Amino acid sequence: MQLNRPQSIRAALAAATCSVLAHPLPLQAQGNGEERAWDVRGGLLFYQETDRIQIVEPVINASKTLQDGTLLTLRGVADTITGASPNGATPTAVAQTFTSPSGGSSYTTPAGETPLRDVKDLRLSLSAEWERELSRMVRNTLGAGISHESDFLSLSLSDTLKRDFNNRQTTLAAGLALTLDTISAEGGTPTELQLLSTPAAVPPPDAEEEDEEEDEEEDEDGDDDDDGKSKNSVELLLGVTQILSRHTLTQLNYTLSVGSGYLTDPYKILSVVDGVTGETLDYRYEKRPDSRTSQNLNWRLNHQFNEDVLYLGYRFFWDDWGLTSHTMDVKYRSELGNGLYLQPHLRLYQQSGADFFRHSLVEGEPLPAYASADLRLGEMRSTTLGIKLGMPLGGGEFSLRLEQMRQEGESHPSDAIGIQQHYDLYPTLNASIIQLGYRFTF
Amino acid sequence: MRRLTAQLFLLLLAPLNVHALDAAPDFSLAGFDGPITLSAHRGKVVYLDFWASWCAPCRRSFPWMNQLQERYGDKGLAIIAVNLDKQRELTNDFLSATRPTFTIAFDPEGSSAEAYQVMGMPSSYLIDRNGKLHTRHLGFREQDKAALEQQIEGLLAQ
Amino acid sequence: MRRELVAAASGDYWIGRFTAMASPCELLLELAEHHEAQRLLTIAADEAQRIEQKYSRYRDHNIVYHINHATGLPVTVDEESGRLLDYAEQLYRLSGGLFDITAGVLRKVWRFEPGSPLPTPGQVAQLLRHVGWEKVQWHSPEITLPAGMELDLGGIGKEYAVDRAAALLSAETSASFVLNFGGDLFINKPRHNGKPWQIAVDDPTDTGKKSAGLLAIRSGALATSGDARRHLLHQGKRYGHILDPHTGWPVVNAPRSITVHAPSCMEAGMLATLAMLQGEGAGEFLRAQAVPHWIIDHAA
Amino acid sequence: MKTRLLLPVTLGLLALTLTGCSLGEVKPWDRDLLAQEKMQLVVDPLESYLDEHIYFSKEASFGGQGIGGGGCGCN
Repeated sequence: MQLNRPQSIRAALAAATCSVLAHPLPLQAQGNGEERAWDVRGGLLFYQETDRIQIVEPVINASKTLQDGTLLTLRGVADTITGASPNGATPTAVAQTFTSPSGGSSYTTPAGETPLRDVKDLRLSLSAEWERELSRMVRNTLGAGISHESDFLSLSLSDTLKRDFNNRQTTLAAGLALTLDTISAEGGTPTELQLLSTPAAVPPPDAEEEDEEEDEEEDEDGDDDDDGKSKNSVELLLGVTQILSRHTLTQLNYTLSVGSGYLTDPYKILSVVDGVTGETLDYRYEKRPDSRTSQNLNWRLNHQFNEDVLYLGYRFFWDDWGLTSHTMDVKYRSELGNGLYLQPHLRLYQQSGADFFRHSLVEGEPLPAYASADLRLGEMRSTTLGIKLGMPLGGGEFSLRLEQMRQEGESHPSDAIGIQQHYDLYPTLNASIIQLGYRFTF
Repeated sequence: MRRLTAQLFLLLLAPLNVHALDAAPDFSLAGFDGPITLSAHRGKVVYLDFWASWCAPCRRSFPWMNQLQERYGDKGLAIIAVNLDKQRELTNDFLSATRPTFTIAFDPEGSSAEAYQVMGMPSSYLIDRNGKLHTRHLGFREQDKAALEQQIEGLLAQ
Repeated sequence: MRRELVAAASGDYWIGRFTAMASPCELLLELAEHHEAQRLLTIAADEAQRIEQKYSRYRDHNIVYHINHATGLPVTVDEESGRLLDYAEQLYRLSGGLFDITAGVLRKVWRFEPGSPLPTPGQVAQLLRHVGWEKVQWHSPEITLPAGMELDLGGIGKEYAVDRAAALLSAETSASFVLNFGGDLFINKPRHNGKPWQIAVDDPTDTGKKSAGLLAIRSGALATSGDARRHLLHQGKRYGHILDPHTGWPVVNAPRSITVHAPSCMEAGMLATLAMLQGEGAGEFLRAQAVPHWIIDHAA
Repeated sequence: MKTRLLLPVTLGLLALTLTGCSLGEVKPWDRDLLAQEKMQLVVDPLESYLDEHIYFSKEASFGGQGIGGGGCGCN
């Protein structure tokens, strides 16, 4: 049997072969060791206080090294807060009713109970960071963020410079950050130290001139249509990170924060009580100084023993409101093999109260310059005990963190007046923290 | 005219290059197929790289060194990448991901890094055909590639 | 799959060995380090294994199995398989129907093992009804095989695997290599000293032991078609394993073995097979194609 | 208070840097453990962020580790 046109076969075969082999090569051979582009961490936090606040907070953090070596990090947060928070008033033998400054809403607390105000808000926050090398030893990190709540808007900018010394065994850091916040309290911003019993009306602008409130008023162009108050803060950071050995790293940071503007919590009040019986006669809105200078000394140490890592941290905080605090933080990451680890955590915190913290005001006594019954400004201590589990899962890393926090103050302080002595003025707060996390790269 | 400018350019550069050329310290390190020594590469231009699996810029430098090997491998360039990991497991993962086509040597003790006074990771050294240390380079950044290639070409042309 | 890598006696290249497509396979690699050789060996062996798994007639649930068991229903194939079917179709036309991937069913009656009986003409005629690419409906990406027909890509699979694996290796290394899948091989470039690789050609009269000669190949592919390993002796007559799909019988008076040198292994393999199908006209055919070739005749 | 404490702080930082210098050198190629993610000062930025957020809203102290990042209306 003869072939058709035998001479042309070779050329036709070559063409056919070329076309069958032109099929793209399978991907398996294309690996060239390139790093994956995005490093993504997703997290979900459940924070639950017994009978108080509950927070559900999803967070996503994604970072990518760009072509020029810049590390870009983006973060998005949405947190939903619901529940109730102490409003500052002390418990009394009768039910108490509270009304917002504009009279728009009111709520009642039964006798003998710590008055709580309902809280419900959704916070959305976005931030971005660019970290780049200015030279081999110098890195710069620029950050910007925006955070929004129904009654709050925060804008921030930061810049940190880090320089390596001693063959990169030492790193010095210096940074500056600026934050601008606007508070538009629900129901209008109350006049500080104003009595709640004052007829519910927005005070005329000239009435405020009499009070010593000059600075923050400048921020309001027309305070009739927008009752926003503002505060801003400047932060400074100086830090040193030092490699101590192949296993040990330490860091000492000093931060200074100068805040000014409306630092008062518009939702917090104080009970005005009878100086002898302690019975509540009225309430006043709180007032905090319009500036606050605070400082931190923060020390950290990471030490690795045979795969396991010990993390130690200590912070000393002090400010010109008379507050000082100590925070101790210990974590121990125990490697169980195959990428599995267990990490117990202990945090101990103790703070002294602010100079102007008091449980109540006394009827008839001259008004203090500043006063707040916000328990968070009072003397207290807090203990957090937790455990975290991390494990590889589906090409990424999954983590679960469970913590229990307990915050306690002086329930029966020596300055409790009359019937106040019968009530718990600093109810212990218990909170559970559950955090789920997943991290992957693609 | 072009030649003249080229010569002038070389003359201008000459003072920087001519003196202070130390002999590159020799070493004998374990390789995949027996010991790797610098002296065995005499007559070639050697690009000596110090790296470790945990160093991110090192990882970025490997595809580039593969390109160098392809481009200059048959023109007299030898690439020796000295691994300074203490343990081999991570190194193997790194190698199977980056697939180097050049020579890998292992120095878990770091004695060669000590001899070359390595200041950071990665560090690379260009050694001319006579075994003289020519340039040292610290780190690896995309923008360094062109200059390094130019130096390699210059040494290959000598 | 066992894969071993050893240094050549001369020490200047690596030899990697593995088995795929029922053939001993080897990769000779020059001027690469051990781990690099290991990596390249893995690439070649993985590709051989991939193609074997995808196209072997002897494995279940691959694309060939699905096509052969579709009982007359259309089967949609992937792009790679589509190209191979296009290729088979072109070869069918070019060869005037001599190269036919549907001829595999004839193997049901032709057993090329020592002592096997010859089929009866009736048996062959029965099976021939299920042979003929023209009965297949191929409209890429859909193929419909009449029930009872079967596809067998064995005739191009091994050569295709060599070319594919060689392409993968070429993309990964600049070193000179020889990739040999059971006698079908590819050489990417001369050795580093500029010399060709020496390839020994099997002598079919004493297969595996005696070499019919050394071929010096600088680059390109070699493929061999022959009955060295598969033939049938019946009443003193030697039946080669190449079947003529038109008659259903082995090609008469074909050479014992034909080796062709071509740019790719698929071309070399097809030219060798087509030459074999010419029977006595094999030499003439190859001379007309003007390709380097080596024929070992049946006059042994 | 500010100025009174700034001086010891600065001196402390300086002292730490200096002691760092006098400690045995950790060679660049000996930083394998320190390069591990679990040895970073912020191992999990998400966890740090959430913790800072929680404690900022529950305590009078804030900051210390870093700066910037924006606040919330919770305190």
